[in-house]
Amino acid sequence: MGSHAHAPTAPDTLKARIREHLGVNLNHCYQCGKCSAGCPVAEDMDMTSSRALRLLQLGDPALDRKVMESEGIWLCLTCETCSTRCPQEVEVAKVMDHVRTEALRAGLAHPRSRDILAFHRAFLDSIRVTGRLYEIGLVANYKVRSRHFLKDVALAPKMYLRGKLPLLPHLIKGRDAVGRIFAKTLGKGR
Amino acid sequence: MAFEPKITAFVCNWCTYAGADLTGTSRIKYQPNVRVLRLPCTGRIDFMLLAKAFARGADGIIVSGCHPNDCHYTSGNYHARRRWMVYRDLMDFMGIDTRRVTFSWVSAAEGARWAQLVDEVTATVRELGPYEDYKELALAGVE
Amino acid sequence: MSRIGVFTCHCGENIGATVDCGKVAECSRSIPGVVHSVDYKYMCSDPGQGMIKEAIKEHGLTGVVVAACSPRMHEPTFRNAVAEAGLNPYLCEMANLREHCSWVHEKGEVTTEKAADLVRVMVEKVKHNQPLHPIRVPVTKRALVLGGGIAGIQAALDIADAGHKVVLVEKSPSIGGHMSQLSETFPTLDCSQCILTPRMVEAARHPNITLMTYAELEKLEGFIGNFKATIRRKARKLDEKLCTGCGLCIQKCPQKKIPDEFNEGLGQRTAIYVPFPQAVPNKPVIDTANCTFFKSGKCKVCEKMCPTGAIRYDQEDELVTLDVGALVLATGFKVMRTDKFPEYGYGQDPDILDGLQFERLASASGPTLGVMKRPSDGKEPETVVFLACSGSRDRAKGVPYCSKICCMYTAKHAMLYRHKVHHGKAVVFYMDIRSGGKDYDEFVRRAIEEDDVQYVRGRVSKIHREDGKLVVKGADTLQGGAPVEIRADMVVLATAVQSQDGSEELAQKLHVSYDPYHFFAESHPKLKPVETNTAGIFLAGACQAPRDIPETVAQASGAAAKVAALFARDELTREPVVAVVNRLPAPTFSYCVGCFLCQSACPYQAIEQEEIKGRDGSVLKVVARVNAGLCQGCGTCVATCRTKAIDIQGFSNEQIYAELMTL
Amino acid sequence: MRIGYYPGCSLLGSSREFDESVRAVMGALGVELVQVPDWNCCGASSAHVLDAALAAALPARILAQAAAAGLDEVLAPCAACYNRLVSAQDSIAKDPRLAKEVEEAVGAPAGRVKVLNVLEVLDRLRPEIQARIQAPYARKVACYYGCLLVRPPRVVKFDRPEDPRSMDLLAAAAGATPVEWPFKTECCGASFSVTRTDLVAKLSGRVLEGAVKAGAEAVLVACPMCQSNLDMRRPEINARLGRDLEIPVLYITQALGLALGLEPEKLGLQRHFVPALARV
Repeated sequence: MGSHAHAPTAPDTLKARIREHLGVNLNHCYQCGKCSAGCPVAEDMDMTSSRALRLLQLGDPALDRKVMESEGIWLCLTCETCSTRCPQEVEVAKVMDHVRTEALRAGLAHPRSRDILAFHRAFLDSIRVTGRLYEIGLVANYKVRSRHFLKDVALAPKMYLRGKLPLLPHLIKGRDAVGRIFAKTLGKGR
Repeated sequence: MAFEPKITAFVCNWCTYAGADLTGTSRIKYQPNVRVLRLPCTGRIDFMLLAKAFARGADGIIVSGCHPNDCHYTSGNYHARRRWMVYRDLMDFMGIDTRRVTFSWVSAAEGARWAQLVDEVTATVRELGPYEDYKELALAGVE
Repeated sequence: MSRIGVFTCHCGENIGATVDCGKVAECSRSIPGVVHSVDYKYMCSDPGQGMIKEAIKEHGLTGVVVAACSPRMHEPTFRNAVAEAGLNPYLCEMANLREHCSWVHEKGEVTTEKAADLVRVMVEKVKHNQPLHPIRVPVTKRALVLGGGIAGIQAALDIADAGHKVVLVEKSPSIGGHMSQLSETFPTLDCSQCILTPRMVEAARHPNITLMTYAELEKLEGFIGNFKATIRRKARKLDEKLCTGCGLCIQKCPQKKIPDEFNEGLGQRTAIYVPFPQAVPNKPVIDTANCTFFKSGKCKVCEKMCPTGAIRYDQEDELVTLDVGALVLATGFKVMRTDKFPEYGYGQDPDILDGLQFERLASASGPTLGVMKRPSDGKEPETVVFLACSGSRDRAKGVPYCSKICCMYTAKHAMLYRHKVHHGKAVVFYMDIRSGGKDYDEFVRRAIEEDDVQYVRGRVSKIHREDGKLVVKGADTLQGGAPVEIRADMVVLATAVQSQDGSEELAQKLHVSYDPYHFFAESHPKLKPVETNTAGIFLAGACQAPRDIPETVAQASGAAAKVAALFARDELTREPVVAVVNRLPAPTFSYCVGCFLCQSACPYQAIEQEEIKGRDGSVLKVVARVNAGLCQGCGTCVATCRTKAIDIQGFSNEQIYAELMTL
Repeated sequence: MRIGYYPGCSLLGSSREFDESVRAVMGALGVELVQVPDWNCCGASSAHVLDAALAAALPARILAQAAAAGLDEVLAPCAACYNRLVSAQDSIAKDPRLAKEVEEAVGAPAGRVKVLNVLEVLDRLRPEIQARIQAPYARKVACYYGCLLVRPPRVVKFDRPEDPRSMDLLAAAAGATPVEWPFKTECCGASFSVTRTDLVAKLSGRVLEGAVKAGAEAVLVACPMCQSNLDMRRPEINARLGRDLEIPVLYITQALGLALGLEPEKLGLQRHFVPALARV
């Protein structure tokens, strides 16, 4: 029953932006570690979700940077186990999503994230052009971006033999509508 | 000067008045437009007083007491609820704007809810504006 | 013409910070009827009260309005002061400038104006106040204690030692409560039974205490000093006077596979049973839901075996009504079951236990006689993991509060396990250790330093069975949230302490308020922890909030002291806020026309019919009359009465009307 | 029963057999599937990594198309598409600023369409299924839900987030015996199939091993990403485990199809990497 809280969080920190955009208050996290405990890839992460939340809730741009530069945030599978089991109902998965988008925009993405981003960008390129995912286009684009030219080479024929590799992309009528969606969202580069 | 509605509140001592006290001890801010009249129980409220409150220039009225089954006197709030159902139709019939009267329950533990109730009623009544046409209603009866 | 004094209080900064008290005092001076108006920093202080007393004498005041805090806080204080100055206390009213104005509005003109309004309302009311005198009511000097755990036993003993009669009602067949289920108690590790059983026997033997086990409160009527309680004594299906407690029937009963509530489902009991060996009274009870005779009409082994012929299959529940003056609620708590944990397997795995179940495993009178055997296959567990904060401090599970006792009993459990299994490994997953009592933290340090209990700071995300082991997936936040996976043989969840089942219904029966978690609400969190808002009903133990044994016993003695204070007086004075039916000289005698709508509206049956007789004895008129002893002053009758014949002192029609007319 | 149908990109390509088995089973149960006209990709796991507004706008267009075609319910068999559609609806409902941005990008409001996953629709048809069983799929099966079908619970609100039951009940209806096992909702590695195959091998390996330990003879799934990680990445899984797991991975619709007496080819069973009908 204390008096009204006065000191708002400093505006130029991830904590404040997460509060504003996602409506998630990082002060709710009391560092119980349950999200890291349940995370399937925690053992491979240099920065687990609970440690990331600790650094973020201190509202210090230097610590924000440390989180954004970590490799761990790029290993996240977005499987939502952390948000599901959080006793304080913090939407950890949403927070990690937001940290990644800001790390990208700030150009701080960890070098080891290159392949993962290459895959996502190749994926979105394919949709922007045809409206639907063209798997051959995705793999080709990914190989160019990631330089892993020999990846899964042996797999392609097996997929084709099982009729799982349509050769031609399917162009939807609303391609320009999808193009506009990309321009109005990703294109803005906020 | 912008219109500031005048709200009169008939509240029971054991629950809503105590709830309003808790709003105070919790320092939860709310609109100052309400004037609270303390009664032992909502069962004590003679609903004719509501008409008199409008006559005295109230723009909105709140009647609030214990939640059903929580009444300190067992059944006072049940009597109030029954009277309210009948009286609301009567007020409607008489042409009184029943949107200006709010019947609610606020317990001794619901400090935040009392503040929210006052703010909501104040906002609604502010939108409805000053209750001018009650005077014609009252005078119509006189001629 | 009334001569009213207005006394505006700054309450230090509490009112003064946002209300201009000087201005309020000044505005009040101009209200017709006000002859004296001052403001002061602390009106409830001795100098403040002194000012009021002098002003009454000096100005011959006929009414006092104190504009300060809530009447629910200091009305008695100021009314006593006014009485000491010779003015009837009920001519003093309070305007609530603090809780209803200064604390909840911003500083400024509007707030001060509102404060002045509130004073004007009370001044108009005081003009219509009548001098009143408290009502004297007899006190029944017998107490009713609900709940036979350590809280109820302690309260009953203290009240009985104070020389008053006590009825101790317990829902289960024996008193003892959760404490009787414990193995050893922190921080001294003395055996729970050894320190509890003597108290139980003392309670059973005490001349002033009547024990009613296997009984529940059915209904409560009346008010402080004059309660009428109806108790349902559930049929034990045997005559307690004849039964000697020899236990032959229990040995011979063929139904042996019923899950034993006392052992939290780990052991089994017969259909006719005594909860535990040291039960008080040591008289069995027939569980009619599982007894073959009651299910299929055959068997009757217990009747044949009973040497004193005490079995009564046809015995019915018995309703007993008691006149009591006070009640102590000591109904205790329950622990959250393991089935409330989806991520730990919905309570399906027998080797995942809650705290009470582990107590039974560790207890010498438990199903394994205190030997560490895991429920699934009876093997001795090599590795045991204890999870503190299981369900507590967990907003997602609807229990955001800390259950207070789990850090201590978890350290105790780990210590007991290590003492019983020397090569065993004990791991505790915790968030923060809360060990604030006397010798508490030293106790936890002993578990860590001497008994090698491994404490890992982090919560467990999932437990699943794999290759016969329980895989506990936790994390260690002190290693930056690195995952920690332990393959355990047994897991104990220190689950949340919650209110007893049915506590909401009981609270509604007693008109006692309760919090969102159905714990009973105390009258004031700091200053009245053992009282409830309903006068004459007191609180003891974990029914009010999670609490350990020392605090429970202290609170029980506190409640008992309150009861003893109440019974120290032969008569009770009660607020004169009661209804009165008006009386007039002949020929109308009263505005009451005898419709008696008020009688049906009165929840306390306080309205009687009175015949007004002429000189020749013939009945001229039958009117209503209020029995001041029973009336509680709710005023429902006043609003019901069509002819305004009945009114209530302190909140009369005139007073309410006057208040309303000032708005 | 007539219901909207959103197959999603993978059901036209790498997971064609899921689409074939859904159509076959729904056909056999008399359900008419009306494809959402000119549907676009839902953005799957790539959109929301790069931009929240894009991640909501792509599904919003699908919902708008469905609403325009008068469909009030849409079946999205792929768990990822289902999750994206429901999450987009939820975030648009909760964040007015995002809603406005998305509406501007899509050019139409997101339709008030109810999105259903394949288990929900099949659950409604359980009586018809039980009535038409011809060749019970008599095997011990481990029902694998993956993470996107039941999480996050406050948004998806389907079955239980821990130890769900709906697929188990359907498997039982098809004559199979579902086994109790602990990894029903543990993640398989999802979109890291191409970029971090080593992680997928570890996580999917753990899932398959759990199923085998629980005595399952087949794993049933309802998500194309899980199916391809558990089936197509089997060589990498076996390499990491150091032993060869032969356990087949079928879609629930394929198992149901077999139980309803439909031929394997119509259910696309021949498209699996690990022989689907092998007796383990």
